[in-house]
Amino acid sequence: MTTTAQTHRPDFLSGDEYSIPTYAVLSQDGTLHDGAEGPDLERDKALRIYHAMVATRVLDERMMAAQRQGRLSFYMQCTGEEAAVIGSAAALDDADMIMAQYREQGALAYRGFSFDEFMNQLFGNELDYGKGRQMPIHYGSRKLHYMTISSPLATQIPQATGYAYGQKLAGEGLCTIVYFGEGAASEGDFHAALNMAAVHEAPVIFFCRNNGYAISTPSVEQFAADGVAPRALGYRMHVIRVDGNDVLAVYRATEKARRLAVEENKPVLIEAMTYRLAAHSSSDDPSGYRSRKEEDAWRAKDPIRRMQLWLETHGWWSEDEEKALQDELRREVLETMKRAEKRPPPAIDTMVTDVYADVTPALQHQLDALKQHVRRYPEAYPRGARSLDPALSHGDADQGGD
Amino acid sequence: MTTTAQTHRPDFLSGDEYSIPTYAVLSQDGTLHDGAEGPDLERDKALRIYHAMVATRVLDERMMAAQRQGRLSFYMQCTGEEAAVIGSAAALDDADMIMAQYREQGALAYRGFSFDEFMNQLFGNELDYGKGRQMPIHYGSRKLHYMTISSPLATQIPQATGYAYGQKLAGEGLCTIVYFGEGAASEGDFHAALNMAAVHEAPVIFFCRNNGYAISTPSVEQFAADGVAPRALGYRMHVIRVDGNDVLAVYRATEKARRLAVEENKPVLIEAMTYRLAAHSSSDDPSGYRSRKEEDAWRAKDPIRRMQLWLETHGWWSEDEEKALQDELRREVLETMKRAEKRPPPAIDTMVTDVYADVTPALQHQLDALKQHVRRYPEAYPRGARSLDPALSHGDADQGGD
Amino acid sequence: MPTINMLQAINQALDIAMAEDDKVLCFGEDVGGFGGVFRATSHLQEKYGKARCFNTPLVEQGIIGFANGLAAQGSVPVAEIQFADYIFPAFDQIVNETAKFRYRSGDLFNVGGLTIRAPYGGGISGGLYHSQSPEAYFAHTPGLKIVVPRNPYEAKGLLLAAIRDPDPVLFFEPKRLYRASTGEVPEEDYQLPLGEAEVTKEGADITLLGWGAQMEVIDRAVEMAEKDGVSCEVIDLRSILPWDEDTVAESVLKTGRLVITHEAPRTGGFAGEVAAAIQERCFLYLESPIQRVTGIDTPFPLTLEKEYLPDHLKIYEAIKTSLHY
Amino acid sequence: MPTINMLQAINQALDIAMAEDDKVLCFGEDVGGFGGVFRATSHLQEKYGKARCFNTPLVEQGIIGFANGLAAQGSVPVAEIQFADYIFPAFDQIVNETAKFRYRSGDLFNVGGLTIRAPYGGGISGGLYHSQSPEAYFAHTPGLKIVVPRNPYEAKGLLLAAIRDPDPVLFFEPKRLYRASTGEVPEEDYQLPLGEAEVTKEGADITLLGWGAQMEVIDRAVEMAEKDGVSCEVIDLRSILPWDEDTVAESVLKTGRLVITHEAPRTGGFAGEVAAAIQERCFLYLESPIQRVTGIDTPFPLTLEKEYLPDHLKIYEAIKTSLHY
Ligand SMILES: Cc1ncc(C[n+]2csc(CCOP(=O)(O)OP(=O)(O)O)c2C)c(N)n1
Ligand SMILES: Cc1ncc(C[n+]2csc(CCOP(=O)(O)OP(=O)(O)O)c2C)c(N)n1
Ligand SMILES: [Mg+2]
Ligand SMILES: [Mg+2]
Repeated sequence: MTTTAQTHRPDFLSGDEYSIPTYAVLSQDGTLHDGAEGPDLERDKALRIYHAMVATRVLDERMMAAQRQGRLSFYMQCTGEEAAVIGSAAALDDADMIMAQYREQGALAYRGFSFDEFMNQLFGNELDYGKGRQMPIHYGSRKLHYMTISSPLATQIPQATGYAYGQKLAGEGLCTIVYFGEGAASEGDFHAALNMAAVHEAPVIFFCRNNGYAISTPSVEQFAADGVAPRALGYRMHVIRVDGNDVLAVYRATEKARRLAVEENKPVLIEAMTYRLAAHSSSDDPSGYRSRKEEDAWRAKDPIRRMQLWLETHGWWSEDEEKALQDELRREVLETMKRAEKRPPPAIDTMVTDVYADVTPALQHQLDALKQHVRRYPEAYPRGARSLDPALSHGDADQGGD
Repeated sequence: MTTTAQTHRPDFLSGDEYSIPTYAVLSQDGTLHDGAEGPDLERDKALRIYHAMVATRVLDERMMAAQRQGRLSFYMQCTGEEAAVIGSAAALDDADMIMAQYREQGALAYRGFSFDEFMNQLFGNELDYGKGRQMPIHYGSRKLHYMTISSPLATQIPQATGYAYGQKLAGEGLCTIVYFGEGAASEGDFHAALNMAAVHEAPVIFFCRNNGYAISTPSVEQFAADGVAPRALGYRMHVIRVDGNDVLAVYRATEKARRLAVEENKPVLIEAMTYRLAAHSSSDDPSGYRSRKEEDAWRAKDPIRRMQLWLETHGWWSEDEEKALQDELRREVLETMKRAEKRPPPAIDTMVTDVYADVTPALQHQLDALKQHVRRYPEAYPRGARSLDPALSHGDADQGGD
Repeated sequence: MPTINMLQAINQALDIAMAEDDKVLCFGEDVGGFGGVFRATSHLQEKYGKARCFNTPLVEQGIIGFANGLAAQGSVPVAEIQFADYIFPAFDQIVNETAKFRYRSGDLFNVGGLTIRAPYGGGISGGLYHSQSPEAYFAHTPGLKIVVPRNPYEAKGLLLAAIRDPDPVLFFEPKRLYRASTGEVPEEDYQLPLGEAEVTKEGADITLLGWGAQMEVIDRAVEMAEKDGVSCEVIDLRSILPWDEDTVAESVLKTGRLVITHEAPRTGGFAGEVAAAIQERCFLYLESPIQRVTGIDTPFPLTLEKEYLPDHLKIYEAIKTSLHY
Repeated sequence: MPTINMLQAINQALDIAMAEDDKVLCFGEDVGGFGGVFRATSHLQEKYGKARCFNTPLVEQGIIGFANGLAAQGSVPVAEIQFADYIFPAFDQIVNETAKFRYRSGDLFNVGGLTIRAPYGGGISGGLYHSQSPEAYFAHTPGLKIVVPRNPYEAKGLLLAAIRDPDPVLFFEPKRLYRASTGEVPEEDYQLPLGEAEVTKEGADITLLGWGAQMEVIDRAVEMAEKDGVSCEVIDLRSILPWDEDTVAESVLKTGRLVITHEAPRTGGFAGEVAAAIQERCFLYLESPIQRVTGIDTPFPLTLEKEYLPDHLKIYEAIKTSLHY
């Protein structure tokens, strides 16, 4: 309801009256900003966060290298945004739902998705929970409450509103966090999602990773406004902007946001200011649209290094531990990659399952015809033919771990 | 670009910090509010506006009555919103493009659409520019720069951004105004349109008629925010809220908005606070969702009466003139209605024209088959059969006046 | 059994589903207190509260996005799109999301609980945007089910089945029949099968196939043809996706002739799919080409709507053409 | 004549159109300075300025809404949708607006200047959302034209024709061939006709019909079949809407057999429309059922993409089946 004051002067607002400040706690040298309050992060939790950040970085580097070697068809890195993604995930209950865009593998790593699980998806082998149907990085985990990634941008945002509304009705005290880029926030689905969340009081945290680019498009060509945060004013939604490379600020803000969402059924918008340090994806080359200098300036704000220094100030971490962790993670990545690469693809029967809850007669018919055809030309379809020969076939791809 | 200050406290904005005031000039008794500046409206223009307002009211009343009598299949009234619609249209250049939702017949009346033209569309007869293809109230006029109405809500909003961008490139100093309801502003197309307009600096005026309802849905169930105006802050767009029943405030605000749009290529959002005094449409009965009392409170703020009193304070209008105008308009409406009702429907050949610029062979074939069928059963298709008999057929429905 | 109209039958189905299962929610534009612009959701908010039956903001892509999320969470949303003509803003959420949710996740997640209701079809002087029959737009989308009832009895039984079905269902309601079609409908709970066509009349000379509001039109044509001594078999397809090829093929193998009718434009309409599949399956048994009696390839008109629609006379002529080929 | 690839041919067409007419604008996600993720719009911003070639915000419904408005105003927008899989958020703007603009206004207004370009199709390990062939979703929409080129020469000539055509055109580009397909292309301006199929190879025994990337697949199958002594006629439909029924019918009247192929799922695919129309028109001349070789009725898979695709072997088998019916 609009119950506003009257004015008798025809003055326009310029749309520029509201500059939303950026909440920051940790400076790059690992100390707190003057006047910033330290977080209530215990050592174990801090290390869990840090491990996930480093693991994500290592995974990303190795897998991008593997992609360059032709071992993997496609890859996308979280590099530079680990604090935003993992700091926020860490502030949640592990049973809260996460609906991510695609660059949030860090949240999954934090929740405990194993390298094997990552690899199985990346290689689309028979152990991939997604049964080899989606491109690399489209992870999902039911047991970790991480919704399977979908490529069409922003579709998950109104879905998150609905999911959270269902959580509210279920009364289990849980919420949903939904991640998206500042580019995806231009989609119509964004508008629908935030407005509906405000109207229907869904316990959802809208977490925008403003990393400056949508592929080649800089944020100045994405919106004229001062970021995404001011949009919250249009929905009467709680909002905060944080330094996205500052894990402590992100953690604290998300913790507070979660309280608003779960205890007061107030949806919240968080805008994390960060930077995509790597290419958009393995198909992209950023040198065509941004300067080395700009990249370097942001590389100097590396969120992992920042946290590392903070941990060191507490005596919770050392260079030796750092080296050991890195070495171990690298080795583990390589080993699991080799394992995953060698695993066979999903059986040909998986081509028609999960379209519907049950395979329809028409689909069964199409599968039968296809199998007959593959049997006629086995050498033309080595992957499909493989599972037709029972001697070669492995167990059930559906096994457990979802 | 986001270049904001830092803060070290995790304070959320509540989304409620910004209450946008309502600009008002004219009070209900026809005098100006204390401290409000009078408009620079000349007598002739004021009377042109007033005539259009009364004509719209009379047309609406008579046509709704005609619908109740079964003479017309459907109708929608502008009643209560004449000041918002006509006050804004009057502040434009007559060559500016108008893209309306459906409840803005007042703007068309102001531009000089004749009752005959209205009637031909309402009855979908052979003189209807739209060739009897759309439901009543889907007017359009090329010569009056009034885009033909389209039922799907909000689609015209991004179209207006594009149209205005084209006007800017053409460099003719024109702009586009796009009208929409506070309900339609919930659509994804709204978000797309405003963001793109801000980024691409299109000379477009987004004019939201916030009339409190979208069919039965009150605005409190449409958005949690204080109206639609605060959304402009999210796009860094100029914005003003006006008393939509105050023709002087609407006129003045739109005049200023046009200057921003045309001279500075700055898109503008105007939110006009008003009320839909009548039913949503002839298919609706508001007694199911709102109180008589609420309606009466708004009826007391009638925008036409308010302007009438203002005109009287200037000595530009009298009760006698009022009565004469009303009588004349009523008579004219009845006469033109009778004329339009009697006119035959468009020829059967119009069924396949305008699908493409030229009738395709396949469509010609379908038309030929249809005509043959209609010839076999002429009594079953009296409208179609009519134009097959050349003796009965009238001139060209395409004639002039577009 | 009480005689009720189709809206009442739909309202009963929703009422039964909501009473039985707390997880069932009904929402959409004007669906809440007002009960929907056609009143299909009348009294549900009173009975089940605002949390389970409510108005949404006016944004179809949001309604279905929200519904997808709810369904993924385990709720059973029944979302209304006010007119089928306005379902297109939600096309991406339906075609790229709803339909592919289970498959892309390897069944980790699904939106099987979702039902989308939308009034469709012409004959009500609705012009371009209150008349469309968009079933074929969705029929190209594996993962969706599409259902169209022809009368109150079917509407209630099919809607209850749709709500409980483990897959997402688009439920298109022939709005021309909302009040016009009445019939005896059991008050209690019952379901009719999805994916199964129904032979509503047996005959020997020719098969007539349709769905929804066209079934009534077929019946009128059949009445005319039978007066000429033609024995007609009539099939209501009921489910457009997955569709019951067996029942149709069986009938055509017997009659050797097939006429298919829908209101939507001919090109790309679902009759094309049926004709393509049946000519393949019944090739040697066909005595004449499969005929399609459909809307013409234009947007839906207003003044000349009668001329546009595939009415009983056009179907009757197609029957004659088929027989005298 | 220089040998270039399809992307270069498309870039040339855009360059020629923009040079010739100030009113031609190119825009879309990453289309500006970067030249598009596939680089189809390379250098156009440098040449024609930021006002005429630019990035848009990431919102497909906005891109097409904006383009509709521009076209109505008299500009000639060429809007890019980054992948055809992402055209669905714009479905309403295309199907309810673009397609119906001229008709609903009685030709007072039209968006005939609009061309929408989108890379489509599989075979690039793209999975569900970088592989779709959505032409059939649009083929049910009177008012749209739909064009699909098969090689660089066709791409340039058809795109120039599309941009200048007085009707809105959806131009689907087979992205698998962007760099893989090369050929001689005149540097100068030329157009190829919309709405006309092309017989790319004459033959007597059977007709093979496809469009876009499938033409290359058909050619491989034909090579195999001809080794068996089968004389194949090959037709590239080129325009899906309006489609050239006459050319196809003429061929089938001669050969008596037809195999149609597309990558999209079978049910509701455009092959169904063609089969339905041709069985009606060529009924007495058909020697065997019209066959469809298509994707199966599932979302587009990744790991088993090869198995999913209607490749030359499947087409070859269909030819044999048709001949030995
Ligand atoms: C609906 C849709 N349109 C376009 C794309 C292609 N696309 C993939 S990622 C991307 C850019 C996204 O930018 P942003 O949201 O800022 O996320 P970031 O990559 O920066 O994390 C685009 C255009 C898509 N996946 N979906
Ligand atoms: C896309 C779409 N969805 C739904 C409708 C049905 N509909 C017509 S008018 C209306 C309400 C519009 O409310 P508002 O925008 O506030 O305008 P008002 O009628 O109050 O002037 C609805 C839901 C439609 N025409 N288009
Ligand atoms: Mg980004
Ligand atoms: Mg309203």
